[in-house]
Amino acid sequence: AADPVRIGAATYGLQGEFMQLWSNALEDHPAVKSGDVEVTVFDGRYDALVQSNQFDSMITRQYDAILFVPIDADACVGPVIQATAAGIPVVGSNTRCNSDQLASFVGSDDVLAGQMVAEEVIDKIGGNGKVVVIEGPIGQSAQVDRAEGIDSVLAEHPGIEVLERRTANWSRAEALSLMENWLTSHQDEIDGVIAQNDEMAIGAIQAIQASGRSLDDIAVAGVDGITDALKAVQQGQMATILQDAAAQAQGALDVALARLGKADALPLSETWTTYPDLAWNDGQDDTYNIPWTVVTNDNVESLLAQRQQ
Amino acid sequence: MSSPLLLHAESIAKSFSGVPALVDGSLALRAGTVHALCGGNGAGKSTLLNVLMGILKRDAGTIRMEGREVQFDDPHDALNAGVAIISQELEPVPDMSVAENIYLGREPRRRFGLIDHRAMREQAAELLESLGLNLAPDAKLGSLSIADMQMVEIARAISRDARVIIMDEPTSAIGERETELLFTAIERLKARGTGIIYVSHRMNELYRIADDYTIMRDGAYIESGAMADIDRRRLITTVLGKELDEEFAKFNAPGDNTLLEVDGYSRGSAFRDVSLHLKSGEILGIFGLMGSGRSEFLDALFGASPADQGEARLDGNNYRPCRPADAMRAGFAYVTEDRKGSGLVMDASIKRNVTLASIPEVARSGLISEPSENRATLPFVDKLQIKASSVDMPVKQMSGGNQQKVVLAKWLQTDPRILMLDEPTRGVDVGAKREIYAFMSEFARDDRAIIMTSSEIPEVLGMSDRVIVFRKGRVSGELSGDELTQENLVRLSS
Amino acid sequence: MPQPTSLISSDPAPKDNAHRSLATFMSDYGIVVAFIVLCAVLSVVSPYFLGVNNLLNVLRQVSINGVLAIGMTFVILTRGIDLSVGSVMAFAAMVAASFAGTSAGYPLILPILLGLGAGLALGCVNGVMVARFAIPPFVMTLGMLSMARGLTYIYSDGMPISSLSSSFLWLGQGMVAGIPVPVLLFAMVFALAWFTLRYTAFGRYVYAVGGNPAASRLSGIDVRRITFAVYAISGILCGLAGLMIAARTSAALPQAGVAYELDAIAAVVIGGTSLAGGKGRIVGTLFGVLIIGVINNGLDLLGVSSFYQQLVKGAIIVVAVMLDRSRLSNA
Amino acid sequence: MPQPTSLISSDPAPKDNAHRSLATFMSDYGIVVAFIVLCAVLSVVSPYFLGVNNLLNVLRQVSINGVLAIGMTFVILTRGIDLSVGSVMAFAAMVAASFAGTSAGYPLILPILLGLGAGLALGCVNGVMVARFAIPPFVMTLGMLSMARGLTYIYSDGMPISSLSSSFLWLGQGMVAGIPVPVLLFAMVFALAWFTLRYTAFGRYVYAVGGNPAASRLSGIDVRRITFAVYAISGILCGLAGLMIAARTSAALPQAGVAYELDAIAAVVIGGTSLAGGKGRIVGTLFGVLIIGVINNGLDLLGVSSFYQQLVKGAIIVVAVMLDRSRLSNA
Ligand SMILES: Nc1ncnc2c1ncn2[C@@H]1O[C@H](COP(=O)(O)OP(=O)(O)OP(=O)(O)O)[C@@H](O)[C@H]1O
Ligand SMILES: Nc1ncnc2c1ncn2[C@@H]1O[C@H](COP(=O)(O)OP(=O)(O)OP(=O)(O)O)[C@@H](O)[C@H]1O
Ligand SMILES: [Mg+2]
Ligand SMILES: [Mg+2]
Repeated sequence: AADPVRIGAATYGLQGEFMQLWSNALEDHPAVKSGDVEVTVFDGRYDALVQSNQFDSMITRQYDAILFVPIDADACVGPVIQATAAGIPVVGSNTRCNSDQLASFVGSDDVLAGQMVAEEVIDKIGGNGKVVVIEGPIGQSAQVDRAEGIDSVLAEHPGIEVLERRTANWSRAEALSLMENWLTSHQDEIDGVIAQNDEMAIGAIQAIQASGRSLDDIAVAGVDGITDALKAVQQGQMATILQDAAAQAQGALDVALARLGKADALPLSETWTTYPDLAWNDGQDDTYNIPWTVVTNDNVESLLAQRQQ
Repeated sequence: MSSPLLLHAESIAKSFSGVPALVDGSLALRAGTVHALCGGNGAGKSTLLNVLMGILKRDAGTIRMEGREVQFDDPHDALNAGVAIISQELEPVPDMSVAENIYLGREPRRRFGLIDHRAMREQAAELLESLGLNLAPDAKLGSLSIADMQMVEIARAISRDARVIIMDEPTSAIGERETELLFTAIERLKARGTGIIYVSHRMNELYRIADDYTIMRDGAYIESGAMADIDRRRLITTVLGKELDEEFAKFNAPGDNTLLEVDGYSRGSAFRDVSLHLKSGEILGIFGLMGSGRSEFLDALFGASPADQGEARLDGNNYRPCRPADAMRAGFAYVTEDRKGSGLVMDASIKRNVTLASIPEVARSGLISEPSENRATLPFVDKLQIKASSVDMPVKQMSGGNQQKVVLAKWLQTDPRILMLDEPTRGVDVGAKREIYAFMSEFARDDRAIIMTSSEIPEVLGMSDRVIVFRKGRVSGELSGDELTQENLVRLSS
Repeated sequence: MPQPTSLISSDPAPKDNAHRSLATFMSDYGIVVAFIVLCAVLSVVSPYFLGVNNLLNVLRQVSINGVLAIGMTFVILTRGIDLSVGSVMAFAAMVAASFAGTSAGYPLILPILLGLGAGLALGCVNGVMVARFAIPPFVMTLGMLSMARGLTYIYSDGMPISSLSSSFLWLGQGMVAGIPVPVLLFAMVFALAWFTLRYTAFGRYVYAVGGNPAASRLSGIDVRRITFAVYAISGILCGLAGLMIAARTSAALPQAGVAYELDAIAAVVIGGTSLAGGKGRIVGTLFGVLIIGVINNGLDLLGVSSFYQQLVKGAIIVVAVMLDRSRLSNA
Repeated sequence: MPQPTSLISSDPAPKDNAHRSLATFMSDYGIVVAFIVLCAVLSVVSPYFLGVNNLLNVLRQVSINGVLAIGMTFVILTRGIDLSVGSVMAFAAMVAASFAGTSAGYPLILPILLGLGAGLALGCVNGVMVARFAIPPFVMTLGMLSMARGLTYIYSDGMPISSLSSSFLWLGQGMVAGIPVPVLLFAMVFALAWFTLRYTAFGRYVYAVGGNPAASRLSGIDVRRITFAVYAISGILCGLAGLMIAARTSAALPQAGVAYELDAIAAVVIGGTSLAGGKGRIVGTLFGVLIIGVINNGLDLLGVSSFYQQLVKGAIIVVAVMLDRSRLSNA
């Protein structure tokens, strides 16, 4: 057979479950399984400089295409320009990048996720009440965008009072302590917890449970749809907004292959069947917005079943 | 005495967290003289001198130089005013060369203020040469023996062209020959009008070079005068505050059976083909010039850095120590010459240091109780007259001589059979020395014995039953009985 | 008989004993004073601070860092450092969790032993390399920080392990007589460490080796063995911390414990133990741990914004240590 | 505490001179040897490694850590440590970037001076607190790590600053005579530091203060001033690194530089400088920086899976140092 197509996948960091699901999905892409495509996943260690360095290496190694999940929407511009200049198409995924040279973008809009998570909580508490917001690391694009979405919703709901707003750095352990302390200082005031990701939402849930309060009284929602969050939804403890890692990763790979013109019979992944509204258009669109899915009791079982595979 | 005193300190007081170390330190130094500052261990000599140098801040008192009151807040000020010190504790910068250590803080400069390494090396070589020292300017201080380090410190202080040089026990770590070199230099300094404050527990030295003396006891000034006006006996009595009988109390007698035999011990270039034996009840002296390999030999015998050739037999059995623990199990104890580097844990208390080498004995089923530790420590405090406010005092707060006693106590606590002493009385005052000598005699009995090295010839002659002389790492002779004379020692060692 | 010039039996400073003992207390326990000041301030500005529940929260929150900091104290006392605690903890948590699933049905002792064992094993690797091969501790444990994290990812395939059995979760979330289990574990470890350092021969050796390795070796102490042992201790305590964190967060996360080494070292150093070795106390570490915990808790209670939180936290740490050390004037 | 080594180092008696000078070379430049071995291995396993472009990449990639590590070398030589480099760098980057926007239109010199000034200012705060108030360096700079990050958030309102002018970007992305500007900056800083440590009185005093503070004070050296100065130097170099990173990533990010202190310290320690102070060389730091850079680059080139990458990276660091130090027998 011909040499496999070599794809570099530059992730912002593999520490969280979400990016792990994303890269596992890449490995499960039909073209990778068949051996036609070889992917190498890079761990960006949450550092724009590290990602930039990894681009240098990928350019040196002359990868055929790069899938890029940048840590920052602005700092990603330089590497994209360099790779494009070296003739390597860069397909963005998951996190947006403010570069017009990106070959395409297959991901989900974090601002929208922010809106959705805020709305979940606000709806549940009936449009009035007191909430706390747990944020990601200050300044990271995902934090900035989700915060923007949350803020836009909060602005429309004057009946909602934000008691506290703090970072727990995407960490379950940090959010757990933070919530324990807030439950002390606000006693029974807190009606809802808006968390920018699921890990932190779960930390909050654990603190609420440990304090002996009922999750019926406090609405919690997070973003991403990690496995533990799905289980929590199943038990009626929280709501989450599923960001489809598999669709983002595999869809991005499909688009990259399309741009390379190295495979026929595209698209190969299930992305495009899962989301029939998402038009494939031969992979030539600038942006493919994978829809967010609110995880509810109705769809959680099937999502969990998928996850078990 | 019409011209104003070069340096005049009056009623200096200093206490450490409430404990007075110095209550009334006074000293009057004339230009062109050597002034002996005398006192027992812990009398406050170093404290006074450190105050004079601006290392410690005094609580009270005045210091005048040439009639003008001065205030040194930092050694920097003292150096600028022309006061330099050879401090009691060696303070080498271990990873710098001899030349760099000597010229630290006043390096020869080239254009643009850059350091002139070549000039520095040359000047250092010249300086060492003029002092009669055989040291390579490029050698790293950390690789030198402590005697050599001491010589570097001496060279550094002397080369400063200071008007006052404070010498706090400059000779405690060096041999007779080096002491002579120092004295020659001191004579030259005197001739230039430099005033020197000199501390030493070796009385002979004081009578050789000092012009005046000041005696301190328990942190207070006792008396001062001209060296010529005080005899040895009264000096000692005044220093100690009590009468002292003969200096060397020696009443041990070597037995017949051989405890230890060493055959052809060699290690690298440090020592070669050393053979000797040690009899029960014997005090065996090892004498040699600085760097003749004595300490290295003892290190090897203790397993600290094992010999690479030769063998040793203890009670006729093979004795091959690979590390100190082996030697200790065989009944050895070893008081090294470098108490700060290899003897004491400076931050730890007296009792922790005393029990350091015998924790298994002090402990009961792995546990150590304060009382058992105190029980182990207190007898030595009395016996060796260790001066400290409590056995919980960190040893770094003790005077030098008292620290030395703690090292000795640590090893005695292990109840050894063969006690190896490398410069055992370094910095120890005459009173305590006598106690140590008496103790040595008492120790060397039955099937026990002592190997001692010392650079103090009177000590070697006074205490040894037999002396092995080292020269350049080899045994150059053995002396006993009537042959034990200063002339023979000097002849065989040089 | 020469008259004893020893001052030991007689009272050293009759003049101002009161002054002296205060000075001694301050120099020994300055950090306790700093802690009390901090608590006093917090209880004034936040009415919730002094509540029993809140104090238990603080204790529970500090217990993991506390366990790590105690191991770190042993290491630092010997002049070493252990940067790998966070990663080793994560690895141990993962190993333990993989045998603590609800479905697996192993007895509780198995994940506990395997978790402790995993920590111990990696600690022993640190110990051997530092003690036997003289790799500088900073380098070795930095390497281990990276290696243990890699092992965690490899072992877990990068995915968290959750659905842990409730008996296992008890280790992090249970209560005994109104006291959270992690707090009890921390207290036990603290008591054991305090006792070891104070009353056992091993404890003496740890101080001695850090204070002067050359003198220790010459005194017959097996410096290498002691050095090895402190890393092994740190390792097994990382294992315990791993059990605690997995049980507390109901999952073993591959990214757990990132940067925990800084908090652990900070607690030790704030507690007055010198990075130069040989000097310091486990009680100091306890208060170092508590100070960090109380600062975090207080800032949360007061609702300080994320932006100002870091600024304030850094400043308080510096001021607390300044309070502690300001008396040590002369050099 | 300086230790005359007579009893600890069992110096293996220079048998023949040739052997000895090799031993000396190895002990002085063992890290160079380790570096060469590493490069040789990499150039065999990856055909891309030795390409000019790749080598320039490596140099560009290490230049920021390099600049930080040089400042760190000064600090560590005096027995100190600077944990705040990453945060101070981020703060300086933010300050500089806020005056380097395309729209602002200030001359290039303004952001440069302000960036360097911001770094210097925080470095001076570290210096004053350590030198004047005797706060342990670890605690002070840990506090600053937190405080500087807080300042960065406050100053930037938690948002990245991008759209920087192209003249500013040149600092991170430009080339002069085929050599990337960051590499030139790093080279200049390195040369200056090397020269300073070797030929200036200040440089010697840095060593002396770390080697034996008491002796330095006795020699009339103003120990406090030297101590202050090294933190100020580290600060201004953080400022420079801040300019470089903002220009290289085309944005100042509030999260930039997290955990950079570990890499900087690692480079210094791998390079043979002792955390106990007084011993080490800037050339060693250069090779420490290069070793870390080459490992990262090599693993990326080889496409080692990220799970194994951490494991391998940790192991290589340990092995490199083992190669370097294997001759030095134990302590
Ligand atoms: N830093 C310190 N803290 C507490 N006490 C101290 C400190 N330094 C010295 N001392 C005490 O001050 C007293 C005087 O000590 P000093 O070193 O001046 O004696 P010395 O006369 O030089 O004795 P030696 O002949 O043994 O050197 C001693 O009792 C000692 O314990
Ligand atoms: N660590 C070391 N490295 C290299 N050479 C050393 C070391 N220690 C000692 N030497 C050298 O070994 C030789 C023997 O030194 P040693 O200390 O045994 O002599 P000594 O007779 O005890 O004299 P001193 O009075 O100096 O103690 C000297 O030349 C010394 O410089
Ligand atoms: Mg003295
Ligand atoms: Mg000797």
